[in-house]
Amino acid sequence: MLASEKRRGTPFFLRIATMRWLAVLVFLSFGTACFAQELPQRMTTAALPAEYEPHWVWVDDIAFGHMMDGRAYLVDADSEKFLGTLSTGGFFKKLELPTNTPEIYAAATFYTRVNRGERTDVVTVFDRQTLSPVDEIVIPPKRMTGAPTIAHSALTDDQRFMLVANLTPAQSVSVVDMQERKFVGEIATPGCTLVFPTGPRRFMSFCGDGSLLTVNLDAEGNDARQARSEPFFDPWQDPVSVKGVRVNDQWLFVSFDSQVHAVDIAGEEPRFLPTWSLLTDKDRRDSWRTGGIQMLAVHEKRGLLFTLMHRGGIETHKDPGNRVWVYDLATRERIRKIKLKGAATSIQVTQDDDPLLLAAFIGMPKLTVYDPDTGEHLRSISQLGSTITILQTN
Amino acid sequence: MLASEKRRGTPFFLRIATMRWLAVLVFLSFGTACFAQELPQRMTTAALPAEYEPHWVWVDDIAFGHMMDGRAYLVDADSEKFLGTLSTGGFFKKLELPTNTPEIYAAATFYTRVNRGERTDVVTVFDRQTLSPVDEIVIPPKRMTGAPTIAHSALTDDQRFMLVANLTPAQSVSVVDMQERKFVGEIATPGCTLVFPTGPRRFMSFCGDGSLLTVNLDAEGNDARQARSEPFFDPWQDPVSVKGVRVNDQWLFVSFDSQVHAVDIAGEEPRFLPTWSLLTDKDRRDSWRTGGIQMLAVHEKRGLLFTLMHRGGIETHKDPGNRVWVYDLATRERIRKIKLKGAATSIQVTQDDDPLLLAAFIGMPKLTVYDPDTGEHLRSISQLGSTITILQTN
Amino acid sequence: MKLLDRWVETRTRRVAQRTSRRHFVGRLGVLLLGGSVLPLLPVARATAAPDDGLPDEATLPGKTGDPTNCNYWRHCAIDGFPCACCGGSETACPPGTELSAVTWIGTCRNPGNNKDYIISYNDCCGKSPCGRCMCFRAEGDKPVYLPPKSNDINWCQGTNSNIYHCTISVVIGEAGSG
Amino acid sequence: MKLLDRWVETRTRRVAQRTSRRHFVGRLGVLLLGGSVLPLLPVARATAAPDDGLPDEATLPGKTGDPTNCNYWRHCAIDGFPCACCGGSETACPPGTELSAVTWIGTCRNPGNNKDYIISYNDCCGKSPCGRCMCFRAEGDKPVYLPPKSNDINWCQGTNSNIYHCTISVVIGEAGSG
Repeated sequence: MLASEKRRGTPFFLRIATMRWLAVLVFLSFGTACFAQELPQRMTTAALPAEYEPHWVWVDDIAFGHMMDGRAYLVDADSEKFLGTLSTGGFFKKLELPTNTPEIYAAATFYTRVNRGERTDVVTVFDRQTLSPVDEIVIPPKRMTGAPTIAHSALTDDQRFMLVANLTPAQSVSVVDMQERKFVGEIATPGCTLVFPTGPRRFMSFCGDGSLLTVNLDAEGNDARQARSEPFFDPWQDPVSVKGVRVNDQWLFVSFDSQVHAVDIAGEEPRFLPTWSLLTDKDRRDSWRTGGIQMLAVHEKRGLLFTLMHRGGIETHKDPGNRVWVYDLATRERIRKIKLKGAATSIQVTQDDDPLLLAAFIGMPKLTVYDPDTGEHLRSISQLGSTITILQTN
Repeated sequence: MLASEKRRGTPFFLRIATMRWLAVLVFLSFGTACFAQELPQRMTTAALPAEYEPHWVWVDDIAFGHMMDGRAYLVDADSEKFLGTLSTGGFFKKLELPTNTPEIYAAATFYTRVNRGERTDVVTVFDRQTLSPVDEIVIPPKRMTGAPTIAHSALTDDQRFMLVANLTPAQSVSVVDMQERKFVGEIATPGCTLVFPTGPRRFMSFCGDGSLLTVNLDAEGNDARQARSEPFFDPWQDPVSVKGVRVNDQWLFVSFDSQVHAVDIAGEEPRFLPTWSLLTDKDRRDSWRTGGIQMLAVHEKRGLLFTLMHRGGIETHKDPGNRVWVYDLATRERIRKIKLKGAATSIQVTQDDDPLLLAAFIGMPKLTVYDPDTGEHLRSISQLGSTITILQTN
Repeated sequence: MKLLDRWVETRTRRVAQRTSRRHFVGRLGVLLLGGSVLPLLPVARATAAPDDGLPDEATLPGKTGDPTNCNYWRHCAIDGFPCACCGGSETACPPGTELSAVTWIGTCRNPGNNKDYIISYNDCCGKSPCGRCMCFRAEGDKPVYLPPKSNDINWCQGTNSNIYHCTISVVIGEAGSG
Repeated sequence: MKLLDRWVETRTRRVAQRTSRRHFVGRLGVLLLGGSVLPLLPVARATAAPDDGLPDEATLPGKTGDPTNCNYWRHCAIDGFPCACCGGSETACPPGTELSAVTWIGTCRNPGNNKDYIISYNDCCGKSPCGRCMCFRAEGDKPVYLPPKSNDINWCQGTNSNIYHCTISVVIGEAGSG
């Protein structure tokens, strides 16, 4: 169908935009209307609907070779259509995708001379329909940089405050009020790092002794109360990876030895559920292990956990994998093994009733799409920048 | 030899630097001397000699996919050693390499938010030994951007003034006094573009009617006198490419039909020498043609012209070639045909008595090195960024 | 040279106008959100004509009717990324990019009726280069001293940002009719 | 946790000092031209020892003695570009880059004497990433909540620019001696 759509001259997604959501199409006219008849073809600028399709995916590109020019690509994992680009800026990690406002947020770092000069860190607000930057909030030039995770920044569950992890190497969190469009303040989190939202006005950070720091914000976004848990693992024995995934009121993390640590965040204090292993004894003998950049994904409604697997020693805990194993979170049973078409460092699953499994390898500018039920490779979307890291669905 | 040099732990070029030119090695010490004995290995920062080897080549990378992060790489075409990087900035075209001061100049464009915000154009002054930026001069934000040529900027022959071509699309030239480190002014060159130095305080630009505009600067770098030549070719009939090369008191240009136009610049006004063809009748029947980004090179002392050739119609005048033909400029005879190992869009020749022929293809981050006398492929230096354009020797 | 002179003159005036506009809207945080009014390219105006005669693109042979393909008939002088691969189409800039006001002009033959058409290659600007479907065709391309005929020039000019993202290929009239 | 606490405390103090220094020298045009005085990394100081015992690198097997190769023995926990491929060496930053003061620490076995050594992986900063000889090894690497043991952190910190260019691998002592 796409091919025939294409031939009629108007791209599929543009027609969707106009027909289904009556989205704004920004027409750049030629000065005055009287030129219109002289110019048979109008030049326009495309726009997107306020509500995205569930199979539209943000593909985050840190542009490792040119890290001050990060980008995110919006692609339709069904039609393979490339929908648009966000130029997100330096040291790009991930987008924040609020559901209560047609906006997208991204923290970024800029220098007056690209790689040198004066540093400025900002949160940029993009319009979800036009993909244009519409506002920015300057934050302290302290953002934590390096390999991206989903926890380098976050929105509180009420979507009011954006949290940005800092490391200078002193550890802290910048709080930005996205409603008032202002920087609220910096919360010191000594010995603890990254931001995992755990409630309307609450987040937690990972500490070096294997504990979690919970920070409660007041109505204005200030640090109201901090509480530190008991250590729930030994970081020198079997470190828990920070590359976790949230499923409802739990955060799931996996240790280097593929032990699942589930943290219940329903209450004021995190509760640590009994650990369980992704591996059988035979898996362990065969050296199976989780690895990658974004190595866990969940389908919330179905209660499924997807893990990116490879074989290797402890020092391969960040290596790509070409297997995805699927677990039923209720029974903790492995229900499926999927063989990917190639190595992947990131996996993601769309959250709709007819989900897609998505995979990407940082060394290959391509998104691959699978059926999560059968493991069948459905399609690939290529020419996506240079170094794909986090995959984000709506 | 290189291999054994390498194994001793100190890179070849560093040892050259210390032994042969007594170059400065900038040692970053550890606070106080008393730590030295505790730390067996000193961490240092390498530096280069004030005078470069004749086979050291600057490889300019416009970083087309991330064009605000241009770079230049210094490589030793003998040892294959990578010597250093300049982060030159946005819309990078080429370096200026004065011989009277150990500095390197590059014009660049910056935005406050990488791809958006406020634009600032500058000439950056780099130190030739440390490759650090040591100064910058702000110029009007009007630099001509697009596919690079050697004529997007230039130094006057006395090396005092740097000239930067502007296109907004109004055409002009920015003059920068590199001795006083200040922007002098902008010279309007309506209908004429690019800057080709033709004397101590003189340059010429190509005009749309096939003529040349000569601009004479006064002692302060201001526009003292302009003179426009008669048209010397018909740009609608057989356009002359601006991708010329200078040999002593001549600028050599080649038309789309491979006619050589030599412009004598010894006098106040350019003198147009009789044209001659690179092609025989048979070559023409076989559709041989010059093409590429930097498609001409000369060895001045030997009086040799090197041209990058391929087969194709007039619309292929920018296509890569895999042949280099060598002409004796005194006799206008073709004396050699060299078959390259692959496609090239840029060629260059070192100017010493034992020259090397250099080639690069914009689609492949690699510099290939040939013997210009035998055509023998000597070596390749790979992993050089993304989109190599101009090759510059000293 | 009349055409060229007029082109340069008009551009010079326009850039002067733009400069103050940039200072007004160009700073980040007050970026314009569409609705720009762009003046007509004089070259385009001179040759503009209705395109009633354009054959249905679905009937064109091979890939000459597919704007995501470099062989698309209107791409005959493109040097860059077709916006149809970047979130736009052959006539639409991708979301969040700004249409350049000035442009270069090519002449391409429509394989459906074998007529030549004037194509305006307008760059879409302000985001890092799209990087998809790189096309390198130079039919009728001239050196940079003939700017309106040169694809070696970054045509992101008169825009809030001069960063090149992709190019659209718009039919502005039949060749020879202007 | 004593080691980590001390590390964090020291860094915090240092960053406060650095902030004013950055404001003094960090603007373009007054970039520092070498001669920086960097404080010693406490982790390094604690374990530092003379390297008289280091075997001649020329005698090491395979590529374990070649700092431009990812199998170089000191690169066992590197995640990035070895400076030896970028115009520097295993102990020298390339020209024009700035040595990071803070760092991560690995432990690598020298195949010449089978002894373990503490390696400091200092990043060289301030130029666009080198992009050559990408190495991805993570022996002993820990998550980012243990910063001095993590190569997932951009260690271009306390420098005038935080852009990562490449990494040197410097022996700072025998393991277990500190």
